[in-house]
Amino acid sequence: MKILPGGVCEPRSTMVNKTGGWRTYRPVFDYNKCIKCKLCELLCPDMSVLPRDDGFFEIDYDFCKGCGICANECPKDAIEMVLEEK
Amino acid sequence: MRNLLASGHRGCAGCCNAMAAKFTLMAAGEDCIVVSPTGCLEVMTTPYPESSWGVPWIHSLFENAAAVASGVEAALKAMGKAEKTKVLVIGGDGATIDIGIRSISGAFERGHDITYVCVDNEAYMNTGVQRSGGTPFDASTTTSPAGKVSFGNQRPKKNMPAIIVAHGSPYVATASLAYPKDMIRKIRAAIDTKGPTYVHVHSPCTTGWGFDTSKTVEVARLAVETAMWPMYEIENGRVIKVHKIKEQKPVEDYLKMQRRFKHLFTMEGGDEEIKKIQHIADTNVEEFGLIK
Amino acid sequence: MKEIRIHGRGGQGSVTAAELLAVAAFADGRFSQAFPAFGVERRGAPVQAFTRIGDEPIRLRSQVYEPDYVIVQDATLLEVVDVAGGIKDEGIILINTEFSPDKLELDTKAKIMTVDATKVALDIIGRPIVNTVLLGAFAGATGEVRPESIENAVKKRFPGKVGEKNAEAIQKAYEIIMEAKP
Amino acid sequence: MTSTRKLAKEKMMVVEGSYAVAHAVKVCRPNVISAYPITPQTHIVEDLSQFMADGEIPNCEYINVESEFSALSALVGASAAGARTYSATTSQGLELMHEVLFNVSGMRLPIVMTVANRAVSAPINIWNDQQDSISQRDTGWIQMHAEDPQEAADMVAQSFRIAEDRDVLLPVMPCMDAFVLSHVYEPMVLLEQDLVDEYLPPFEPEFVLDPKNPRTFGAFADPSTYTEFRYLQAKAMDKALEKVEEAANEFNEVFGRYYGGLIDEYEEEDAEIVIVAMGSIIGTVKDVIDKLRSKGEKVGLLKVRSFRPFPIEAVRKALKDARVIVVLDKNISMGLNEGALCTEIKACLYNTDIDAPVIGFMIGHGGRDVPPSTINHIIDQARDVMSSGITVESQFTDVREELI
Repeated sequence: MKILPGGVCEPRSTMVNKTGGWRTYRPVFDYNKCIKCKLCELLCPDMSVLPRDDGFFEIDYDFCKGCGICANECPKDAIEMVLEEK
Repeated sequence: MRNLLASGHRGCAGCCNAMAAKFTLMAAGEDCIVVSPTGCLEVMTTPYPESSWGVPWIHSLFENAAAVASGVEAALKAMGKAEKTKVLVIGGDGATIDIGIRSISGAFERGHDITYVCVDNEAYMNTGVQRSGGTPFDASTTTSPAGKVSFGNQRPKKNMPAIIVAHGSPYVATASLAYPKDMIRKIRAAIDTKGPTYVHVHSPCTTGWGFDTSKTVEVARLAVETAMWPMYEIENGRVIKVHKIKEQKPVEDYLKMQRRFKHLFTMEGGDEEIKKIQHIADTNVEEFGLIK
Repeated sequence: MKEIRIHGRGGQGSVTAAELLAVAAFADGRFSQAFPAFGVERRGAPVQAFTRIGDEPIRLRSQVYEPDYVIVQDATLLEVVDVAGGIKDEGIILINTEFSPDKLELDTKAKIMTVDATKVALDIIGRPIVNTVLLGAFAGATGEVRPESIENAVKKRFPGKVGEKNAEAIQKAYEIIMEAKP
Repeated sequence: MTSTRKLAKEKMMVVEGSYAVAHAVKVCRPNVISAYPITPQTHIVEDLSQFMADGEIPNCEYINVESEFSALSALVGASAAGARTYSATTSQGLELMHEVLFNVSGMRLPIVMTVANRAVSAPINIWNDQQDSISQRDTGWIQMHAEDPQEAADMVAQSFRIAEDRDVLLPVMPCMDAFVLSHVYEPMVLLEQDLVDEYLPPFEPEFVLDPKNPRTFGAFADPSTYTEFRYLQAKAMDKALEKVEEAANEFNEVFGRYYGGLIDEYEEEDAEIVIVAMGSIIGTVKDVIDKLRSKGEKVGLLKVRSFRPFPIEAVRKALKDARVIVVLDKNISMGLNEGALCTEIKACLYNTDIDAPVIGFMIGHGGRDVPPSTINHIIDQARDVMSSGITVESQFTDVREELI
């Protein structure tokens, strides 16, 4: 790294910082219950609910901090928070 | 839509600021420039040399974001880029309601074409939950703690949207993280309105308010459902739209979820205080006609 | 180098007079400098302005203590301000008044000259604006600037009819002084 | 080289110092000007707003802000967005900007802001001294002092050149003494647009706020990088030393006027007594020196033009043969009880072979006039030091004992 004048940063460069390690509980989808409403994707504060080609979603465990908002807000209880096994 | 706020930021799990910034950028799109004052959002998204921002973004100081934004807007105008690129501020309640109010007042009086989004989590969270002008009545913070002879913050929340309305802003709205689509629509409306516009977003903070990280949206929703946080839109000084509540919930439902109000349920006389808070909610109902 | 001090009241255009004098002197091929006594005086209060005229570029930036010439825009100032203060013995004090110099009691060795600039201004311009008129008299009294240069400076500053009238008044005041000169 | 001016009288006209500065700003083609009124800087921004009202500054926005704090803050945003930016202030206004001053230099934004040097309250006083800008010396701004209004105007163009140089990228504060220079009328050359266009290239910063290349400005630096940020800022100041000289030399080539680069010297070569000073006092000192020289007295002048970066090497070279060094300061560092320039001069002579005594005189506080007699009196004391050594290292001048 070389410091640029004034400390200018490149966009979206926090992607190098894998915050998945912060997690205590991990969200796990039950695709049988999921209705693809996209609420989990919308509400995720860590942008770690990623759409799949089939319309379902998956968790980006590199970044998910395990806050549980997705599970709490899921209208179909399709997301379960499971204790991380370290 | 590509997320214009990237993962890897250092916000707490369940962070309201990250959600607010994400929704704001969903409304604004790529062709904008964002100014942020000092605060949680700034610190957690830009630890040098990293940045979470996918749009051009600048931080200068705590109290000058609106002035910086007015300079950005003026520069775009002078250099012929103003028509398409939108200038936004995303700042916290301390930076907006307290220390930055002079520069906001100036920028709004001058009529710059900017949209200011206040992410109001009702205290100085970046420095450890100190009281701000946005802290509600009876909330316990580290500088307005509840104690043997105090129920916490003894002043009502400063009515910042009304102050902005008094500046002649053509569009002022209140929004909540619990209603992201409504919030995105309002921010888009603000951006599309020429002149200085303002959206004040109620943003529960898991750390500062003391609730589980999974409850950010739930607490936000309860604030609306109890009428603690009225949602409305004001165009050119007139209320044009109000978010109606089907059935007003008692404020206890909202208060009991949060550590900052815990003393109201344990201290003698707390029930009287809760009545006062209920009165605040009921006044909101009356003032804005919140009940269907 | 010659130093000029102009006394007036706030609103009488003392600073403008100092500036126009500097403009005229420069037009004559000399160097000049004009500045106000920097104060917080409001309209009506006694004020001063200064001009320096020399043959070399002027570097000195202190105030004027021993003027060669003094211009007094308003004889009522004689009661409240020591207009002769510091003036060189061989200096000239030019005062706007209807009275002749011998009627004025001023403790100075400097020469006193008077001109009824207010009357000239009222007769020609129609308003009692004396700052420019006095510069015409100053040109006559001191020979430091040409009256034409004063007139040109004033006409440039106040284009159109106002400037023309002023120029006429300047010429008149110049003539009055030249006639009064021994 | 000592200051030289081709006196092109046909190009000169009698204008106010503030007007000459405002005109210089205009021909530098600024994109954003912000202004908050404060005496005695007001004439500059009033003249600029008249230029705007008359449509004489193309591609420019003029922001009437609600405070000096916002005046400079607005320029932070504008400069980061790629605009050439200008403001002017003084005294309380400058002090109100204190926090923003650090921010601007840390963000390496090449803002130019004229300071009409004025005393600082309390007691409130609108007149000239240099306490205001001197008190901002550690904010990371290049700080230059003009001796007359022509230099103050010319310094605006030089400031943009220095500030925007990619090896520098630091804000510049061209300083002019309040009233003494800002409100004086004298014959001056108004900067010619074609020559300025030749002298000052357009502002083309490498990094700008641009949605097509969405970079982040003003990130948060923790202890792992903050030191390096400060180091690079210091290096840029070092680089500015040569750029200040370069800007002055090239200005001379294009316009035929030179006032010194980092410093200027006057009758200095064989001088036994060297007066060191900044700002509008220079002219009066030169007049005094001419009189003394005509009597055969070896008195000279070292004009410090660039106070930041401080020209240590140039000062050492200029003072190497002096027998007494006399520093004039229109400011005071309370508690040290001497002026900042005096402290700097002493500091830069330490660890050298120069062991001439340095004496400091604090003059002209809050507009107290400095006539030639005061300078003569100071030189009398310097002669005493030459013959019998220092008794007082630093002192006030012209204190009215009867009031104390």
